[in-house]
Amino acid sequence: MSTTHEGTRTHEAHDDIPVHLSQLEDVVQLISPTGERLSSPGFDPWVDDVSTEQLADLYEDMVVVRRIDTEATALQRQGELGLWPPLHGQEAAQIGSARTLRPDDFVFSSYRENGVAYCRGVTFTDLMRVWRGTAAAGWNPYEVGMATPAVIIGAQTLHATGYALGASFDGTDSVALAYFGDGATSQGDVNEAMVFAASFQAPVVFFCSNNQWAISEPVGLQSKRHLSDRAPGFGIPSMRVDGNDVLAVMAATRIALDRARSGGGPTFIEAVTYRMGPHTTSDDPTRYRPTGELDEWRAKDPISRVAALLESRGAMSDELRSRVEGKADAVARDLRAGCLSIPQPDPMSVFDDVYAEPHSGLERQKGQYAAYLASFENGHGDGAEGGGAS
Amino acid sequence: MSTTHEGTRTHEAHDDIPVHLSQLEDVVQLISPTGERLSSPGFDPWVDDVSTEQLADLYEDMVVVRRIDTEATALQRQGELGLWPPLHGQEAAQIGSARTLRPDDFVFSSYRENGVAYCRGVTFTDLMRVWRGTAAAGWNPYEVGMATPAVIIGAQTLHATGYALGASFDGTDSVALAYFGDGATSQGDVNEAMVFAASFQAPVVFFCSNNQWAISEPVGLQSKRHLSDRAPGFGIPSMRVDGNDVLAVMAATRIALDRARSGGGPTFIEAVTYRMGPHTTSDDPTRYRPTGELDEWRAKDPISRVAALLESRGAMSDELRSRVEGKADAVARDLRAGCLSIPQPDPMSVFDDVYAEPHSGLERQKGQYAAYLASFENGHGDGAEGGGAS
Amino acid sequence: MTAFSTGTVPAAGSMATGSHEAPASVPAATRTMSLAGALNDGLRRSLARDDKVLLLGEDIGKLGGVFRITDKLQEEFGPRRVIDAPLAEAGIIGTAVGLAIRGYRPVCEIQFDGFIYPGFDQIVAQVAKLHYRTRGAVTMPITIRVPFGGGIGAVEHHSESPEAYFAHTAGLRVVSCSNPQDAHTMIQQAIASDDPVLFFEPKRRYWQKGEVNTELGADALPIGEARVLQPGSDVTLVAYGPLVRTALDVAAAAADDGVAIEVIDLRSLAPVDFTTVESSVRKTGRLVITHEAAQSGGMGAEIAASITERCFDWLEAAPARVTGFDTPYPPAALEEAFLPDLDRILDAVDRVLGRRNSLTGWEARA
Amino acid sequence: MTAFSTGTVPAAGSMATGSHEAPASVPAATRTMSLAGALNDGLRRSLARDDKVLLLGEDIGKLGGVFRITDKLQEEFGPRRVIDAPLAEAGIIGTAVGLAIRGYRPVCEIQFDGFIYPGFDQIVAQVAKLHYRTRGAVTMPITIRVPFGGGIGAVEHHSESPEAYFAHTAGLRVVSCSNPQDAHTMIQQAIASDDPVLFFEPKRRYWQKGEVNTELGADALPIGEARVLQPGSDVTLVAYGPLVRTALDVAAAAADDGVAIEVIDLRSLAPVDFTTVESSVRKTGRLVITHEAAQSGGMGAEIAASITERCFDWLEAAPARVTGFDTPYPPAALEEAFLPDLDRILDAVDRVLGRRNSLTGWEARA
Ligand SMILES: Cc1ncc(C[n+]2csc(CCOP(=O)(O)OP(=O)(O)O)c2C)c(N)n1
Ligand SMILES: Cc1ncc(C[n+]2csc(CCOP(=O)(O)OP(=O)(O)O)c2C)c(N)n1
Ligand SMILES: [Mg+2]
Ligand SMILES: [Mg+2]
Repeated sequence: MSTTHEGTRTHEAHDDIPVHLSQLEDVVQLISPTGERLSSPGFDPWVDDVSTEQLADLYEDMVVVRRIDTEATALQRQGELGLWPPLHGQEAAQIGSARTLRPDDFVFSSYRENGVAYCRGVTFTDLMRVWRGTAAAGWNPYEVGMATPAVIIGAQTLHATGYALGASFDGTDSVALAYFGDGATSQGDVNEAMVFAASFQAPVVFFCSNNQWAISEPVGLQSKRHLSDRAPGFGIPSMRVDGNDVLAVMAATRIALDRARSGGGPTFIEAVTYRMGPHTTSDDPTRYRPTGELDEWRAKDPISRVAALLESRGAMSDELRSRVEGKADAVARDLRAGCLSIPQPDPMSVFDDVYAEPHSGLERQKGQYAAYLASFENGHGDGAEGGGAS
Repeated sequence: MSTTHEGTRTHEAHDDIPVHLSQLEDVVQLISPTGERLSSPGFDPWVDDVSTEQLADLYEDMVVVRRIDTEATALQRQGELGLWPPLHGQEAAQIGSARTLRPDDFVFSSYRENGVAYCRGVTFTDLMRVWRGTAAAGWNPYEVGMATPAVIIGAQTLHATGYALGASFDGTDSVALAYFGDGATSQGDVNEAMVFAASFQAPVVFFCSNNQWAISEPVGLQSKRHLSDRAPGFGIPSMRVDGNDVLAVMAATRIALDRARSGGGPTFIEAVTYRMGPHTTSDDPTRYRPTGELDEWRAKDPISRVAALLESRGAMSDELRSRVEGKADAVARDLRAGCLSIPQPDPMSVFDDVYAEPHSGLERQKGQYAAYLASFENGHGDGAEGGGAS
Repeated sequence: MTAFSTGTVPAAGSMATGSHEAPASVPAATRTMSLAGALNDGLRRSLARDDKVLLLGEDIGKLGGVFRITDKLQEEFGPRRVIDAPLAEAGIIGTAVGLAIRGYRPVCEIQFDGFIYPGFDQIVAQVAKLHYRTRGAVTMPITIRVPFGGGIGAVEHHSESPEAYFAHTAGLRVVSCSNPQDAHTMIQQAIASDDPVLFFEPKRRYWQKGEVNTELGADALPIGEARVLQPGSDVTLVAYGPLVRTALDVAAAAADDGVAIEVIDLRSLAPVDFTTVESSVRKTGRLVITHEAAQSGGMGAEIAASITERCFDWLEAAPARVTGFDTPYPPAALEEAFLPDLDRILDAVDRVLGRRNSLTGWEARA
Repeated sequence: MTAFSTGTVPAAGSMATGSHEAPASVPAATRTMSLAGALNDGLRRSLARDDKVLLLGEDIGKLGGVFRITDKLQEEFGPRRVIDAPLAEAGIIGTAVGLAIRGYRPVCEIQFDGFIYPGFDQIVAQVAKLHYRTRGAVTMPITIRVPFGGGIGAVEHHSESPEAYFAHTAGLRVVSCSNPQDAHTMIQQAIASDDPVLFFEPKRRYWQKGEVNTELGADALPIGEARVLQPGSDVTLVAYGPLVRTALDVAAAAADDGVAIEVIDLRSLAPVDFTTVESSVRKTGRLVITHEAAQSGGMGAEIAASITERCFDWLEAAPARVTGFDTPYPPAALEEAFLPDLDRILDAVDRVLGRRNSLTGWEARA
């Protein structure tokens, strides 16, 4: 195979992506991977009020959503779900941010924020609908303050901006929080969302879960700079935090929410974390993940460091352990039961909810299809094998 | 009229746009508005070689393209052109950048870079075709190293990135230069172009002519920060120069070209200038332009400052003046003649060049239309008034 | 649909067989308006009626839009109701989606037809699908106004007819007005609809004048219904937007020739009011459809196919389409060749009537 | 079109009336391949044949694409020929436009049908129009590969059929392959074409196997032509992409019932090879068209309308369409209801045959 571009001087192959971008540098960290409480003057005050009990609750949440992940993955392997996008490794990023929100805030997420959905109070049945393939989305956004997840990468960031604008028009101090991945930052929509949010000073928080990968593409292919470096050029202040550190995430989110609530406009948060599982249950990361990378990040596990911190505070009791285990077991049971309880939709429901108001064209198709289905009962079904006279 | 959002605390009306953004601050300037040669250590070396004679040539170019603008506007007023987008005020930005390019570089522009087209050697006839409404584009891009202008705002920035990538693959040191406006920076395409250019380290220069307005929208509506602040977050170095200063523009463009040629990847240049005319001949800027703004910018005219600098160097002779006037007069004559010489296209040519290879569907439509036209000669034309038996 | 009634007015039926000009007896609230002016007044009324209505677009504020459709509305309602947006169509539509989720009824202006494509994803993947996706929990009462069509001598991207893309997209409603009265009522109906509406405005008819009953409220013809503008027994001629006026001219010319054309202003392109077209074609047995958009896969294809399904036994000839060619919209000097006009439509009328000299001969030769 | 011939092979004619499985006498260069494998091999040959061919897309490098269509190609040709692009479809298409202007022949992969819309503007306003805009000076030999259609139990946006949008866009060519042999030759033909080609791959047939003559060069059926897969005199059944296999099943079932169906694999959606469809319908007098895309404004509308124009006097019944409904693509549990299948197509066959029990009765009642 000959190519014409041997000796090209400017183009560099992708494997020269600066390694430092996949490392935890330049990040705010309040809990070290080994569980030490580090201090960071700008951030500490925002989590001073987090008591050891509350830390234990956060620990519980993280264990629970990891268990949700494990159970859903198992359900997928057992053929009960069509697909599951694991959040394994991103528990601190999801719990630390979602637990700082008020019920009247509104979340706009991607498909991966199932831990956030748990925090918002989405039922297990609703959580499973999409992945079981029975509905395009699981829950009523208004009941939980969380939009149905966007599959089109980045689209939800503009929705969050619009929602935030509306909330400010309404004179409330509700905030919209948009979750998206590192890969999403390359999409026009996400950049336009920053333009609009800055222009309108909309009370929106852009929460980027930089889990190092967009399916098989490393973050260095999307950006040569830290993703948090992007926002200031749009006029949006940003923070880069250890996304595996639940307190750092919490502090950053609180700073951003406070700014938004008090009229300071949008903030961008890059939570540096790691997708420890496959992109989805359909993915095989061994095709692209460098050896050793997973182990490296296992050492930075978001849950074990909180456990260690609790331990160091003498709060990691058997009682806590068993409470958390019990809760996780119960959740797993409820999740499975919720999943299996989801009924198959009626075929005729394929026509439901396309429009809010009657639509003559669709009504006609619906009528035709109903007549067609009914015709099977009238013996038309074997028309195929010779039901009618020609 | 009652509204629900009285008392909203976060949303600020657009009239609070920071005024400084429309001012010439934080810019590199090598010639002051009054014609002084200012020094700027990082930029001076890049224009040290520009002799007084060359400065006079640049002066000539600017006068000529302003005359092109005046003549084309007149042609439009006289009904000879359908539309004209004046470049009045942006002469230094266009000449200073375009005159630094090599023939083997490639320009990707918007509709307003008619001065650039002049520098690239586009004939006057070709320059006028689009605006006379006889063709979708005027010239063969490969003959002049300039793509046909993009009307879809920002689309050309991605084309420039792709072209630059191809040029680097080919082992050349040709550079692609993309012109676009301040308004264009809000489009997803322009931001994606920065993502791709940075990721591929493509030899492309992003040249943003910040003329303060996108039709009626002031630049402050698009961005709360200097536009040049945007690029670094994408990993692209940027410069902000006085776009009415032909030497500053030239220096910045040379720096960017040199970086691109030597494998340093993309650069973003914000040329701060002003659209002294309407958006196009269809526009009425008095509906939105603050009083005084035009006068303020007249004082920063790009041509008069070069004239003053030449004057101070004793080079503004009567001979130069009359040479330049003569050239401008000749160009205006040629432009008008070129414009008026453009033939009306044959109706059947509406089918030309849709595809590069034969297309059965279009061939059929073409045949039908030819038969239809021919039918008028056969008396079908009065079918309307009763030509055929029913 | 939110309440939309501001007074009693002549029954819609009285419009149904009238021309697109004023009905014979002019009611009290009737004023002469251009189509552009009617849209402006319709928008003003929608803004006044419902605080949740917002306008969002490029240059719609101080400038009043490049066609002045939003003229003076920012002055009247303030910059929070009539919002100049940054220059990005996906941004405009996506922001409108978020506003709609929050309970607003955004009206987006796309400056020209050819600039809607950067917003295409947000329209077809979000606006069109959110009600379905959320199983009815979220409505998308978004109106997307698009000045469309050619005939104004413009440069590229300023004369396109992209309606078929949206009519093929489930979840959207697509309409087009053809006269000041409809412009006035339909824009208000579109904004009041809980479904997203692509609202195509025939830009070359913006300055066409007509009588407008400004109080036509609940009695107005529903937005989804076609209108028989002129009855006729020989041929059904279906048009919408800019070509409705041309279609009426065709009918007048044909009448001189003894051919009675029934002219239908389609008004709604999704859904199409096939009931009205069907009953006309069952009467005439002949159908001609005209639009500016390219022929292949245009609205004409759907109408021809559906009417053939519904009226096969009534048809005397294959439905004929008179459309733009399957080319990009040409430069101004060629738009006369490109655009369907009186002669080309009359030629198709001849064809469905089986007359000599029509393109039927060509078809047979092909 | 750049030269594309690597050897002499059986005349295309021998394929024209065969099934989509291997022809009876298997030539030397024939191998059993999946449709996915055939595409992979076709891409490999295109890369090897012409240095200007580049692949550009998300996850196409090390991963080989989510469907592994580009498996091992980056390893073989290097990261400058097989390029993982940042996650942005407009960026991918727009970059390809620039590469094409520079003389390259980019092949873009869109990961799933539903992700093409962010690139829509670059496709319809740039890729489709640049040759016209530049009066032929610039060619756009870009191939845009799109795995499309449903039936794989996927989540939203992963099962769509957006082909009609592109078939309505002047300047583009649109094709779809239905079997490994066509996948292998058509992808190479598309890449060799100087026009932009939207290349729709029937993702639920990726793993369908068949015999592939890998040396079918200049003798292959031209990319713009339809193929009669099975002759028949009673009804013409037109399908493309994923439903071709279903159509063959329909023909087999109908044959048992004494009905001879002529199955046409359309292959090219823009332009449509109406000559082939027309001569079939003039023989059978009856036409059924099937596709997964929504009915309104889908390919079926254009085919029904055009064939009615061309074959009005030959038609015994209105052309029937069996399509997806005018709804968003539904969740997996409902796709069986949504997708045209054997029974629904047979029902339409009954309808055009005027049989009792078919929906003809319903139509009359409606
Ligand atoms: C517009 C669009 N293009 C492509 C895809 C296919 N896709 C799904 S997830 C994904 C990667 C997203 O990466 P990132 O944003 O980092 O989020 P993560 O999956 O890592 O959470 C891609 C390319 C999509 N869903 N939408
Ligand atoms: C996608 C798109 N949207 C809208 C327009 C309409 N339009 C034409 S020029 C223009 C303003 C452009 O402003 P800017 O980028 O600052 O360039 P300038 O005209 O000032 O040179 C707009 C909105 C367009 N051409 N393309
Ligand atoms: Mg990621
Ligand atoms: Mg500008």
